[in-house]
Amino acid sequence: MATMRMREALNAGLREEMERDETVFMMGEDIGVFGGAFKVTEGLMDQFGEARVRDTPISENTIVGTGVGAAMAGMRPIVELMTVNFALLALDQIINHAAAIPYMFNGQVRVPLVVRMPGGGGQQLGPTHSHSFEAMYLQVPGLLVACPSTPADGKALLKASIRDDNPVIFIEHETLYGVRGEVPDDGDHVLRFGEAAIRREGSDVTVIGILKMAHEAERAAKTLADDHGVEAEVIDPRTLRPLDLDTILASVRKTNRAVIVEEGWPHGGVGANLAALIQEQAFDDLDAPIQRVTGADVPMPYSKRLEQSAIPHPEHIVSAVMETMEGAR
Amino acid sequence: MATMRMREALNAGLREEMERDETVFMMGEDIGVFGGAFKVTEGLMDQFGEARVRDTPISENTIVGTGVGAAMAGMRPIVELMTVNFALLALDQIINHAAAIPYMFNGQVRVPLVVRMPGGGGQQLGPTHSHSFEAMYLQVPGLLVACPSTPADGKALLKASIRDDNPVIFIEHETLYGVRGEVPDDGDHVLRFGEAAIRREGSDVTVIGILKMAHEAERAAKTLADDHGVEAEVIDPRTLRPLDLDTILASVRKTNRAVIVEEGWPHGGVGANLAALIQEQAFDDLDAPIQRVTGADVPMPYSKRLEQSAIPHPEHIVSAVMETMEGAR
Amino acid sequence: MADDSSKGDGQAPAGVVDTSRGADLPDAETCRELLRQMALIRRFEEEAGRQYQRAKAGGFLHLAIGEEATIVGTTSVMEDRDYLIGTYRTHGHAIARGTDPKNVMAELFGREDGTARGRGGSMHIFDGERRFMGGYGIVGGNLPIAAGLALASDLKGTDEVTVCMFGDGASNTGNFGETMNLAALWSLPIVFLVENNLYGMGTSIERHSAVTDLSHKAEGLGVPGERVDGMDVVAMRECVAEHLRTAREDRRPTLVEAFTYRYRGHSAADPEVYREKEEVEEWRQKDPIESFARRLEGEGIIDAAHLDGLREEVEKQVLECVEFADASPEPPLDSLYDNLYVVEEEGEGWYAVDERTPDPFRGEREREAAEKERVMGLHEAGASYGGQSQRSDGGSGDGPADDAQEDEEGRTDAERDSEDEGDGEPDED
Amino acid sequence: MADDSSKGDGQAPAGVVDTSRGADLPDAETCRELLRQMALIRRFEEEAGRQYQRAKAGGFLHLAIGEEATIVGTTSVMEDRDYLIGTYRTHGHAIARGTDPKNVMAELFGREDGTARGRGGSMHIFDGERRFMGGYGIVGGNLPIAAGLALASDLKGTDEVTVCMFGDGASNTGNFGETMNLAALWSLPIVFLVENNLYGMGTSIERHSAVTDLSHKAEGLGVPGERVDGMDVVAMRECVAEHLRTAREDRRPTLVEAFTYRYRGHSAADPEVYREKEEVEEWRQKDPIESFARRLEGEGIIDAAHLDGLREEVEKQVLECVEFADASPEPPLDSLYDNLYVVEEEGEGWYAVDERTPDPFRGEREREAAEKERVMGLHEAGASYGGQSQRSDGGSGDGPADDAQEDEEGRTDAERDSEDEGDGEPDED
Ligand SMILES: Cc1ncc(C[n+]2csc(CCOP(=O)(O)OP(=O)(O)O)c2C)c(N)n1
Ligand SMILES: Cc1ncc(C[n+]2csc(CCOP(=O)(O)OP(=O)(O)O)c2C)c(N)n1
Ligand SMILES: [Mg+2]
Ligand SMILES: [Mg+2]
Repeated sequence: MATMRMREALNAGLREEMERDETVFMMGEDIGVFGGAFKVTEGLMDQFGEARVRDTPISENTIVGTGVGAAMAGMRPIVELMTVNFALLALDQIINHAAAIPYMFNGQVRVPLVVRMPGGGGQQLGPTHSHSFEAMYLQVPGLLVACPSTPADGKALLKASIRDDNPVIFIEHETLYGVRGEVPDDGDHVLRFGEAAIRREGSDVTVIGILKMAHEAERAAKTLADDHGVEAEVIDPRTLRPLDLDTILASVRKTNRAVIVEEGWPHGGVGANLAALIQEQAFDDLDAPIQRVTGADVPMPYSKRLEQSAIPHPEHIVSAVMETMEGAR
Repeated sequence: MATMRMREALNAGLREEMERDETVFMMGEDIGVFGGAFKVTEGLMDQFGEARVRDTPISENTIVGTGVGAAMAGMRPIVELMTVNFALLALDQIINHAAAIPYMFNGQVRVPLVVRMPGGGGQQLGPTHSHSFEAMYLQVPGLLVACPSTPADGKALLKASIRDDNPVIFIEHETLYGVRGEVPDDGDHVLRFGEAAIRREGSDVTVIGILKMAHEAERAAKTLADDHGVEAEVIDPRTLRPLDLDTILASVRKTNRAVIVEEGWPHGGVGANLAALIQEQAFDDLDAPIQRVTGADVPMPYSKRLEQSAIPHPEHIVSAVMETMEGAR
Repeated sequence: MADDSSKGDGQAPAGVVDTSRGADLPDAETCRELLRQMALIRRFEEEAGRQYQRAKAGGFLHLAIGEEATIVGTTSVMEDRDYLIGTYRTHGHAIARGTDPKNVMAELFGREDGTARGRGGSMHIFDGERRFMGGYGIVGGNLPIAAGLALASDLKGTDEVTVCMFGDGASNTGNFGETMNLAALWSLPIVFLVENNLYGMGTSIERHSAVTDLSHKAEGLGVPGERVDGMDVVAMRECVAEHLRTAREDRRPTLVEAFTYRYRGHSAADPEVYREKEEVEEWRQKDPIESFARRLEGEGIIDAAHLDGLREEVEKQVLECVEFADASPEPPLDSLYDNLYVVEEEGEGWYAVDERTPDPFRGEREREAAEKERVMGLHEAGASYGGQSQRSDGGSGDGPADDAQEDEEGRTDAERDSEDEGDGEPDED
Repeated sequence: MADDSSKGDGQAPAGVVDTSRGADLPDAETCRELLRQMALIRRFEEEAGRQYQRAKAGGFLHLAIGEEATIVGTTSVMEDRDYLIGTYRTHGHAIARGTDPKNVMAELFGREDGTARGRGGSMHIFDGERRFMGGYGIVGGNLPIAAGLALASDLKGTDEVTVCMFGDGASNTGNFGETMNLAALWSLPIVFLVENNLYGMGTSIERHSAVTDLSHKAEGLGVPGERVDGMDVVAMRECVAEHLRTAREDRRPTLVEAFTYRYRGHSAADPEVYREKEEVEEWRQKDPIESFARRLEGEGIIDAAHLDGLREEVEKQVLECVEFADASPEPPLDSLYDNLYVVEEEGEGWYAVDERTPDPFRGEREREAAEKERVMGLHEAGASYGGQSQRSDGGSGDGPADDAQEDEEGRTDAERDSEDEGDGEPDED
């Protein structure tokens, strides 16, 4: 085990897979000479050269489409889009093409493409640079969707994504790049898609959070235990497609309560999907309505105080949990 | 009241608003000389000329963006995108621009833009032409989202959309253009956003459906009453943003059961959002898990039988309702 | 339509030089093969149109009748290892690439033996083995994919070339500019080939493109071009061969503009209000098959008997395609989820809300037999709305619209059948 | 970085003719005003950079230092009724258009008196009254919007012109091709102005654009262009004036390529590994302000005393901006939802899940006072993670990352402060 930051873990994952498999290559805006907008790809052009680490023009749809084509021809492209916000320019290639092609051509061809991109707020980047769009991708059959919250998961899921034969949407969080954590040394440590992590065991309520909100959920759980005597079980689904509903349901069947935390908008989000699924499958086990804690229903404002007031914090989670617990004790 | 088809009602709505307000104009691919891919705009170029009914190149993002700009400069553009599938090319202008601009510039400017587009399957158009994307738009703060199922609602909501100062996503359904219905003659009959319609009263279960599924829900309700003695209350939300949750909750508080029907994909869809909201607000009133009936979790196949097997039909709704009723009688 | 100025003029812009290249004929055998391929594609597409009228084929049907020289001229000079990628108007492209027309017809019929087992339909033909890389319904969507195919060839160090065909209308998409720049910047081995048939759906080129000489459209983006007579199979061959060489040897992308024409409407039921009958007639005079046949006759390469034989041969072959497609079974309902994902251990941990999912991953590892049966029943109930596609009554089979509801009606098939009355294309993409 | 060939060469392509147009000076008063504006913008941006280092401004800060002649040359020949639209690098554009720099600074500080009341920030400046139409964070996103502004002017029968400014990197976006074609096809009154500063972020123009003479990039798309020396305010004026005339009178769009340079990094903490220090130095020799001042001195239009006075004047004005911005209040927390929608009767029938919504539409018409209080409490709890933005300790205030957690760290502010060490730009758009 080594301790590293998320950006280092991702960098290591990319490096190892490129060393391991010649068909792996990368494309993206400023990933080479500049080292990546968030420095995730730093040093890779030096090591692998300009043919395999390709700086691209600002042409999101075409970069992804070029990845789709190269994947169809047997390569394993990794495309970095600078943020999820710009990926809206590439949804045609992601949804109408990458996701549909294997099915619509009846499996004659595969699309082993990884599209990496960071999202999220908290850096005062304002209404064109701060949103969370996981909830759009999880809807789409044909895609896999990963959203790691720790360096270990980041590396292991990224390696799994690169080795997978399906198109993968790999979502990172801008404020997690500096997060440090233990990462297994084993170069073949990969994580399977569809396996949630139980971050903390607890018996009173299940709190589910992704990306940065997985961390906020853990913080809230600490406060809940310390200040309120409430033991929260914290689950990080890690992948949204496929989704490890079994682990979530098992927890809810034990705790009989659930709170879902995400940074995205409240309508139709990741939490809505989970809430709908949980109540369908574990209705009789629920003692209280499933609560959701989400980002505010606005384009992200620039002002630091406004922005922070629009993003969920442990206080919000604690409040939602306590509401859920009402009448429980 | 006159009887007309959906496409005629929409055509009348467009015509009346263009007559009423000189700042209203239209842009879209083949909407003029060709009369519209689905003939909704037929005759309008003849009446209003080429300046106000503008055929465009195949440039989805730019057409929408041109609408955004014209709206900011005081016009009321209506953009037709040929189908919701191609609108994936325009999501940047819709989400990063149209929806964000009024907020991000603090209300200094408005974006009274309507983006009309049809979606849905059932015509064997295969995996690039048959999907339903309502669930993406309802997520986005700053947008209004309409999805009418009857000619009367189509006309009244379209007129409301054109008069509204917010950007509106107006979703039509390809197989509903031929549907006939009564339409009020009053040229000023507009429908407010956020008012659901109760299509059928009932006491046993609330069935919520949009677009074509509003009709399928009514059919299923008839079967349920005739064959199973189950009285379903059928609700068509008509707009997804804003959403008339009050009407839905009132119904669920009466029936204690809910089934939601949509044509879109199962994960994170319209139904997931509704199910999450209903269980949050009416948990104690629910006697059974909220069921969803959705399109299959695949890109839409071309084969007629496969396609029909991937789309919800009254049988599916009846089955879901009966499952919901289990133990009720 | 607004006024006559809104109709296309169907002409090459003034000042266009001779695009026929005064090309010499290839050897006799090649000539006969070119003619055969064009005749086969023509007859295949005519028959596809008929079968569509009979509602054997569904959805949209985009025919390339009139554009055969553009297609065959191109594929006849490509190597087997080269990639071809096209649009939603590619029955001929697949056939010219060597795909058995039987499988193409079966795809139009939505059957098990279709090129994509009925999943793709007319717009999404594919034959990986013959490197025909599809068949794409999104206008302009194939351009970036072509860049990716070419990039792969380059990274692998091969000398494969990708030929990317698209329409005049597609030259206005964002993908066009983005892909041209990328291909030039990265020196990708691609021949872009714009099938300029003067219309994007119902919009004439003067009404959709500021610059109508498309061979120059990408010059500022780094991709030089050449216009060629797309009705002349020999000129096409020569021109494309040269550009293939440029791509293969000089590693430079170029843009070929084939000036051509589609005789039929954009898709099967287009009333064609946007152009004059005379214009279509004029272009028919330049018919790529007839003019080539005349030339071959003049040169003594074929005679009338050969032509009769050819006509019979393709007639027979095409009718066999119909028979084959008709006999091919419908894809089974439980294949609905096939090839959605490449999965190692099937579906482990996967969850589908959709209760028709044939496999038991409803959040539980197991689902009992009774439940499975119920689910397959629902499956069948849904599919029954698709009717028997063997029917030839033109009934709509259009799901609920099929019901005898007074306030609804199914238009697709009904209107498809009324095409003769010029009654308008109902539903276009 | 890979090797030296990956760095930009920072040169105009060989064979470029004189782009200075040998333009004559305008009248003395105009000259002095041009100089004043450029000096003000320069000093404003330098100060913005300082305030960013002090963490008074947050997010990204893109400075246009070096590009002042391009900006002021352009705006100085525009009419009040004309529209200007730009990118995320537009502090100067707004100021040149007449926006009070105080309000721009307040926006950078995220305050109530900012041009967008702190919602937009540096990347999204807007001043509707002065027809400065924004400030857009999405590269290329402003191009279609410009077409729409121009179309509106056209439909209303006015002679307003829209000037659309964007970067060399933006010329590779799909919007570029689409919008050029549309503008030419519809004869829209637009001047497209590409601020070619030779880099899109860290990628030099030779590495991102196949054709580096951008004035020709849109020719095949119907928009002819001209290259001009963007460091020469007089040449800019003359060139843009001519193209404004073309748009206003001949109703034709054109593309002006202003050849210019940004001295600073792409945004505030860019370590600039992609170019040589010498290159920056070379360009500084052509400084648009100094060279213009020297010319005016030479012509006797200004003297050293004038320059001293000007320096003092802008110094004072800019410091007042900082004072003003500092004194401006934070936007109140309950303004979070303001201007999200234009609503007649507020929110009737509206529903927000978000429990911080200040209004009582939680599916119920009413919410009791106690509940409201709880909600505002949560609101405040969240906002408190934003800290007091008056702080000047460079503390991150970066939400959870602020916590003394060993496995996490907030980088934004911390790294911002370490720019001097050339320690890498942490987080770039
Ligand atoms: C992105 C997108 N927009 C619109 C359509 C609808 N559409 C299908 S074909 C077509 C016209 C294309 O014309 P062209 O590129 O000239 O090809 P042709 O049909 O003439 O072969 C249009 C607008 C589509 N399929 N995809
Ligand atoms: C669509 C999109 N892709 C990527 C980015 C990230 N980004 C911001 S600025 C920039 C470089 C733009 O360069 P250029 O157009 O030359 O403008 P300059 O910054 O030089 O003024 C990039 C890639 C973005 N904001 N939007
Ligand atoms: Mg065409
Ligand atoms: Mg630049």
